[in-house]
Amino acid sequence: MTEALLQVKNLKKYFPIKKGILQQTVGHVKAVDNVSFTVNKGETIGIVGESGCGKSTTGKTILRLLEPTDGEIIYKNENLASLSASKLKEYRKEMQIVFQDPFSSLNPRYRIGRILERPMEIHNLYTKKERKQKVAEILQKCGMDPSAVNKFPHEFSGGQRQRIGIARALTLNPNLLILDEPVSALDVSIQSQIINLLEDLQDEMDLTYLFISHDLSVVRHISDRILVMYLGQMFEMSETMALFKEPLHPYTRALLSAIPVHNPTEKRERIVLKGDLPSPSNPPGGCVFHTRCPSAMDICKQVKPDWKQAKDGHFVACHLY
Amino acid sequence: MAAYLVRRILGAFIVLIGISIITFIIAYAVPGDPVRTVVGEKASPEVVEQVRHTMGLDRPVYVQYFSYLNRLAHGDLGFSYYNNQPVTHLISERFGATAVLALSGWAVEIIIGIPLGLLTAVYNRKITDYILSSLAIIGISLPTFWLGMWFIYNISYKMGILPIGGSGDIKNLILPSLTLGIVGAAYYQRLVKTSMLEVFSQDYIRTAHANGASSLRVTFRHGFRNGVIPAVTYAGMDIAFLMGGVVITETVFNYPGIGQLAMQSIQHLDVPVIMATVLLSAICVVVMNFIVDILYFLIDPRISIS
Amino acid sequence: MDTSQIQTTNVSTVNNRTGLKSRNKVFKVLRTYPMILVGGLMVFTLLLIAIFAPLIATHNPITQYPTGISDIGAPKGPNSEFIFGADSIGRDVFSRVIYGTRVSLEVGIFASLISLFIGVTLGVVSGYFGKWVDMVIMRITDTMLAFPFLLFVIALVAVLKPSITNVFIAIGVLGWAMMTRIVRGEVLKVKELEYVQSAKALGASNFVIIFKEILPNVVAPVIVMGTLLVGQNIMLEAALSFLGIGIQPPTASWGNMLQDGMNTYQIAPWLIYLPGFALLWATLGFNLLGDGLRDWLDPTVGN
Amino acid sequence: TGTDSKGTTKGNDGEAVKGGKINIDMSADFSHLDPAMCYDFGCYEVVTQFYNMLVTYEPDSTKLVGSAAEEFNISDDGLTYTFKLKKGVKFHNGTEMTAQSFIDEFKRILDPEVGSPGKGFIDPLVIGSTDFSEGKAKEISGITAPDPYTLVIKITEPQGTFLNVLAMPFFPAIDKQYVDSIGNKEFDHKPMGTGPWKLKSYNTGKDMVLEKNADYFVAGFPKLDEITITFEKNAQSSALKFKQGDTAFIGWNQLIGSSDFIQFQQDSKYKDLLQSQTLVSTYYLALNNQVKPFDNKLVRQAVNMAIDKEKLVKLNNGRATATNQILPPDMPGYQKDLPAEVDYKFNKEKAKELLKEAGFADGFKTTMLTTSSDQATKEAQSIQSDLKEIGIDVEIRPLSGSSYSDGARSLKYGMVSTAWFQDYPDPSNFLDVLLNGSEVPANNWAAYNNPVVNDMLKKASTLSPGQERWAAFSEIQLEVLKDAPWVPLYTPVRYAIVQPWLKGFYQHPVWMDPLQNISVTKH
Amino acid sequence: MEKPLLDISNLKVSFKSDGTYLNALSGVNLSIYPGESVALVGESGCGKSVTSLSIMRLLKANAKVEGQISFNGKNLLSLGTKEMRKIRGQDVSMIFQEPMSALNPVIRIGDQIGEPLFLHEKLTKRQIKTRVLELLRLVGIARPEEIYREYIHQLSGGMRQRVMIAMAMACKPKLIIADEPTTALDVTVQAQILDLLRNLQKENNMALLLITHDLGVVSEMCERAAVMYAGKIVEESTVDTLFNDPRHPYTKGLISSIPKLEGERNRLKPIPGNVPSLANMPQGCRFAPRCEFAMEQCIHQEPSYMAINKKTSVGCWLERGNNDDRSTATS
Ligand SMILES: Nc1ncnc2c1ncn2[C@@H]1O[C@H](COP(=O)(O)OP(=O)(O)OP(=O)(O)O)[C@@H](O)[C@H]1O
Ligand SMILES: Nc1ncnc2c1ncn2[C@@H]1O[C@H](COP(=O)(O)OP(=O)(O)OP(=O)(O)O)[C@@H](O)[C@H]1O
Ligand SMILES: [Mg+2]
Ligand SMILES: [Mg+2]
Repeated sequence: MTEALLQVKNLKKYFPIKKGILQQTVGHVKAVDNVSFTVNKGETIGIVGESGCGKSTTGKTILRLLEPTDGEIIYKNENLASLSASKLKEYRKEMQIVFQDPFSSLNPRYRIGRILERPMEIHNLYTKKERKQKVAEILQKCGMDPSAVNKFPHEFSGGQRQRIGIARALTLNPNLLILDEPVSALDVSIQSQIINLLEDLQDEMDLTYLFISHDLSVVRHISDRILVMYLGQMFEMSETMALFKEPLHPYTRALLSAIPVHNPTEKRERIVLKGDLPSPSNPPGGCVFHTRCPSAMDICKQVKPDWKQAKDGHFVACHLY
Repeated sequence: MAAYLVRRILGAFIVLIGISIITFIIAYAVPGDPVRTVVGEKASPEVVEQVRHTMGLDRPVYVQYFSYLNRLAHGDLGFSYYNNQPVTHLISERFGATAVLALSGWAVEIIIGIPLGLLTAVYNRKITDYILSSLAIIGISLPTFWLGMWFIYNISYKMGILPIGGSGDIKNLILPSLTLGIVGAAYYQRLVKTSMLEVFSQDYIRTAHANGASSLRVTFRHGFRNGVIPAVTYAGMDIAFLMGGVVITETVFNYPGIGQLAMQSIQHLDVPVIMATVLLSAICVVVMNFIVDILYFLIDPRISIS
Repeated sequence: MDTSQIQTTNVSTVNNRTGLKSRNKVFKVLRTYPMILVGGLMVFTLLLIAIFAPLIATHNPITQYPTGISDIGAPKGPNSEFIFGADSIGRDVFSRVIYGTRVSLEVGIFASLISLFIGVTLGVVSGYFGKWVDMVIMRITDTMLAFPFLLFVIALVAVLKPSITNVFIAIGVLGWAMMTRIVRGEVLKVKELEYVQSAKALGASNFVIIFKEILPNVVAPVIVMGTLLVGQNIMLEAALSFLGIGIQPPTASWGNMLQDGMNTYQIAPWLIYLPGFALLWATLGFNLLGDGLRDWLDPTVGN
Repeated sequence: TGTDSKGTTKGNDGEAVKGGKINIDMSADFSHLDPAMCYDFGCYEVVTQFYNMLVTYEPDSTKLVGSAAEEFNISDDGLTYTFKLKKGVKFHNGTEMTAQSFIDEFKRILDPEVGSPGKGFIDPLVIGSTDFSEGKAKEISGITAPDPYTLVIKITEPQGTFLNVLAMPFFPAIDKQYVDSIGNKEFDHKPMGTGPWKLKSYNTGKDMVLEKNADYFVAGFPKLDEITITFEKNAQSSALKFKQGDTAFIGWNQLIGSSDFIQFQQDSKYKDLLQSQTLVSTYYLALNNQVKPFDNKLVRQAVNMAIDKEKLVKLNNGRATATNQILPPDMPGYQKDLPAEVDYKFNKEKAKELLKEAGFADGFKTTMLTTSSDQATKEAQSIQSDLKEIGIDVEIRPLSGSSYSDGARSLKYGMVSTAWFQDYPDPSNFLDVLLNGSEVPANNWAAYNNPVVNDMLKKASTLSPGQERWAAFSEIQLEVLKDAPWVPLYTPVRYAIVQPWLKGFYQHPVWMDPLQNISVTKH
Repeated sequence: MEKPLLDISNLKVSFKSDGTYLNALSGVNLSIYPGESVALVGESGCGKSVTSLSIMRLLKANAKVEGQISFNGKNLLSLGTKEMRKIRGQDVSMIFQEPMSALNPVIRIGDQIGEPLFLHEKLTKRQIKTRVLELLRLVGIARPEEIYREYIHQLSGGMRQRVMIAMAMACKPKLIIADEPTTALDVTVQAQILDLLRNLQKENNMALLLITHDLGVVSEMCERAAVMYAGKIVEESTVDTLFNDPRHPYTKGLISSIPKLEGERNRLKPIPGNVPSLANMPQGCRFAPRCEFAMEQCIHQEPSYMAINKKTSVGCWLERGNNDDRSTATS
């Protein structure tokens, strides 16, 4: 039976918008608005959506890199959202994050060895010797030569840096890895190397992934379940194959159809959305998608749709269902 | 924009309060007895105490500070300990002179600095750049007072073209403003060069070329405005520099302005005047910064929205 | 798993800020940024002069030689005894300039260190912690920047009484504002970088993040700024001495030598040649070095 | 008796032109223009141009003659002074000067609100002065005006120098109505008196223009129409301006800069234009007689012998003569030949011996306060290096303005390098003012307090001017010199340089320079 | 057959750095016919932008360019500056990747779009304005009058790219070079922009050189595609053939390393290793160190680039044996 590793309940993260003479808060960017989902042990959840829809914010808030505005993050029966900093440190070992930009994710001042030992230093784990050994092990696991420890980040290519970034996240033997667009900045030929690496590591180390990406084909490839977000809100969540076979939400459909397919023989019908993404500081009322939705109804302008299960394990927030 | 303005004014106001506190503290800490300065060397102790009381110098510090603020608010800067003149009178007489000097120094900076910056940027790493940049860096490294003395001796005395120090005429202004401006010009040169080079590497410059614009047009129509924006920001801070620079320039050229007054009042421990000159100079800086911000608004459309 | 060969080829956008190990790289930097070489050599000679001043100086810098002035008190020009002439009370100009190097460097460097220390501390705190801490520190910084610096230093030195220590304390204590701004800006930039976020995610404390992740990355602008500051401070000391409130006699400083010379330059121009040249040399050296370092270390300067 | 007469100038033969304007420089702005407030050389110069005292000095001499007073009379007991004022003397605004004009100024001097430094010169000496100043009386009982042109001043005890006091610029005629109309503070920079010059314009710190008082009560004076005084702090610039012919002279309290003086002297074109005047003044080093180690007479004598005064003269470009005593050569009581035991000649060996004898064989550390001018620091450094040779380490502490005088009065410093210029030509102005124990710390910066000397001073002060008085002060000086409380350094010689086309310029030994005598020749 | 509008032959570009020259392009051949849309695909750093900038002669001063680029019969590389300026913006125009930085932040949008008109067509101010408004409408901007007066930072990403396109279209050029025009955009917006670009190109019969690293975009937009690797074109073909019958191992690798949007989720088949840096170019075939079919010959000798049939040209030793018609491509 699947065992829930992490439960996110009604998570909200609002960024204040300050204006006026005294910089009073005049509103909020609802970067993450009422997001709930469960991550089971060993699975990969994909989060997709367009730029600015709150994917990264969700990831960072779960790790409390950003303080959540509201909601619960339940991990091992403990609500991380209300944990003190010192207690949080314990849990931080078990959840790690890998960022998108391989160039800013490693401190250019330190050699790779230092960078990889640092997490263990912070948590006072192992002796010096053991650390070095551990670093070598992990590097090997991530497909890098252990001699890399003596080099500086700039001496590596983007793909290699991303491997090092992943290695760093793994030094503390985490359970959960949040991958914030780990392959978006990479070339396709390297991207596939990293994806394979991630799949291997998952098998080997029994990892759970929260995989954030805007690239649907990558998400489809790696995820067990997918969450589609739009303007900070959950639009649809389902088992991957089901979602691609039969997307329910008009937005998901548009998203899928907008992807240029690299096989010219299978040209598909395309739904081109009108207009641009509304400003997250001033989202439309009702369903936030109604301004661009090809099948918008009157009710969509007024009422925000509920999050409901349309099919078995297939959730959607849309008045059509 | 209105909200921004108000906030900006509020910020400036806080800075002014800070300035008044700091000047007050400094003035308070000045060694020597201001009362003695007023009554002279040989006055009897009773007279000294009497005058101390009249001047309010026997009250607690904070009371003195608040009464100072209160008087400030009424435009009353008190009387000079040294020669009994109302400080407002002393300052207003010299302020105009200093303003003229600072502005013309500033003009020198701009007139020399910006074209030099443009030239060195356009001819980056060419011989023209090397020569002009070397001159500029020597300019920055020149001691102001040295330059001033050199001007006086060679141009005023030996060549006899311009008057030796003093004020009142355009002729009196030329050498001091050159002295003041030459050092600063080099700063502008560097600033404009750096930012022009950065602008030249921007994509929109490539776009302009791609549209078929000539180099001249690219430099001036597409690059210049973006390139001078940092120079505009600097202009605000520059005022602080100029207000400091006038101390030396005015001393060398015997130019009766705020700087000279400040030096003199520091020598005489003329506390009200010290406070007023420092305060006034700082106010100038704050006001100029404010104006520059507005200017910035006008030049750079990106700011007006956020 | 995939058998990707891992070859460590250099990425073309090499970040050449770090890892200068081989001599070749040093040469390369010096060749690309000749200002570093020229400025560095100029500064280096000054350091040598300062260290070996007693060996270089031909005379005691504070002894007043009766042979140094004429009967009516005119200083003697360059001659076999005083190669660069004597000053208005008969001291050897050359030896004073040599010893003055010590004073100028001392003031320039110590004052800069004080400014650096205050500026970096406040800048890091302000940039890292943000919110009201930032607000307060930035307001104070604005206030400091609004003061005409020279005037402020003069007032402070007058209050503290002129002495070599007080001069660099005044210059140093007042000169931090620019540094604070620069460091804060830099910290704001670095703070958002992903490696800092990673460190946070790893549970690193603020202390560790500031000292291990952020500080090493603001070192470059601090070094550049610090170098330029040394030049500026040397000039500032000279200006203070010129106004009569800097280094006090008989200690020789280029500034007070120049001041002495200014009063007599028409009959004894040698009094301003050597100290003036030394001052120019020093500020030029530090400016060149600083500019060169900036070109090299600061990627925002286009090249 | 006429107050003003022709100047003693040399070499200016051209024919004088009527009227004309000249420019002169002044090294600093005037501290005060209110006669009640003015007590330094700078403002003395200008206050005396706007105002007239009752009496003044004859040109080129120290003899007092009437100025606003036609004639004066001192009663035989020396207690009553009667002045007959000139009639028809008008203020610049047309009001007539009367005896009340003087009484009003005396009242201002005594008024604590005004805070005049001149108060000590007449309070409590003048009868009723203390009562008035304390507000117990509405009038000064000792000063009366029997008629508008007669002024009578009564003092409590005979005072040989009282007439000299009255010649000080504290006590001219003022127009009370005018002062009241603008207030004391305004009056300090809007002078209005009976003097030869009127203030035409005044830009603080920049320049001042004096305009001829056409109604001046001495016919034919002043000779020029207008004088522009520019405040030029830079001595070299002043010299350059003189060379360019822009300014009429450098003098009148404006010192010729050291290098400029050397240049003028070496240049035959300018050498002949120099005029000199030995001042009645002494530059000295006050040793702190009450604090270790200077409380030891041997140490003080050692310091006296260690300093090379000729070198100081050299540093003054020869514009000084070394001195060995307190009174300047032109002061009555000066002794040309001092007895050997109080004439401390420059002798380093002897000085070292004395120090050893005093128990300071290894020397000691001390501080020296000096003013912050370039010349002062130069001399201080010379003294510093002299003392270094006998093992005394001196730290120079230059201070400016009132921090200097406050420092001196604080008696915190081992030595104070200073100078005294006469207020009036009487030896008491040196010995009594500077060395009386009652003047510690006000003017007696050496903290010298010798009961024997104090006693002698008290007796001598009642003597009226004349040989007896001078002898008494000579004796006091010898007594003082035995204790060696000071190191007398030198007597300054003031040089002025005057354009050849200028007539009537001279330097006065006391203080007033003759702007009204100056005229220009065709050139 | 028609004469090509643009004919690049044996284009070599090298950059001076530290006294040595690094070859960014080593012999690129490419032709574009009037009205045709051609894609140039390849991974980051393979020289796509350098190729496009060489056509416009906009490379930095440290570049050394050799070879021939003939446009309408004129060799662009030997034109004078003035003549070249006439071609830029009028005959050939460009669309850049980052509209935010490619447009001037302090010049009003209308004026920027009008710039090529001002430079190349003798029009009055009013005429320019009318034309600009027309262009704005053409690229689908709703409030042209307002947008005309606004600044670039006031627009969203998609709108900015529309402005860029309007500017490129202003003088109705014969060729538009679009250097990754949609990389910075979201998928839904990208779809809009690609639609727009395709329609405009077809309607105005302009040739389009589309530079991209996204094979998906290629297949939707272009008729022909050239694949670049490390400064060389390794394969060129019609789009259909390229996807259905890739010849070069690199092209094959690229296609197979991309996750599919349909069908089974099989394990990806990555190309091993990294793209070589300019300074360390392999001697023989540049792809050899990463190529699973690499032979001894590949390591030592560079394969020549040649047409193997009417549609396809390839530079690979594997194809030497089985090319259909044995004519070598222009070398
Ligand atoms: N620190 C912050 N302060 C204010 N607003 C923020 C902050 N961080 C993010 N936002 C806003 O929150 C929203 C969601 O941002 P987020 O970075 O989570 O988006 P994303 O889905 O990760 O986008 P991308 O694909 O571009 O990475 C955006 O509108 C963004 O502007
Ligand atoms: N001015 C230059 N100086 C030195 N090298 C350069 C210069 N411009 C480009 N290069 C190098 O030339 C090579 C090709 O660059 P180019 O910009 O054409 O790549 P690209 O294919 O457009 O890649 P991307 O997809 O990242 O835009 C790169 O290795 C790059 O570093
Ligand atoms: Mg994100
Ligand atoms: Mg590119």
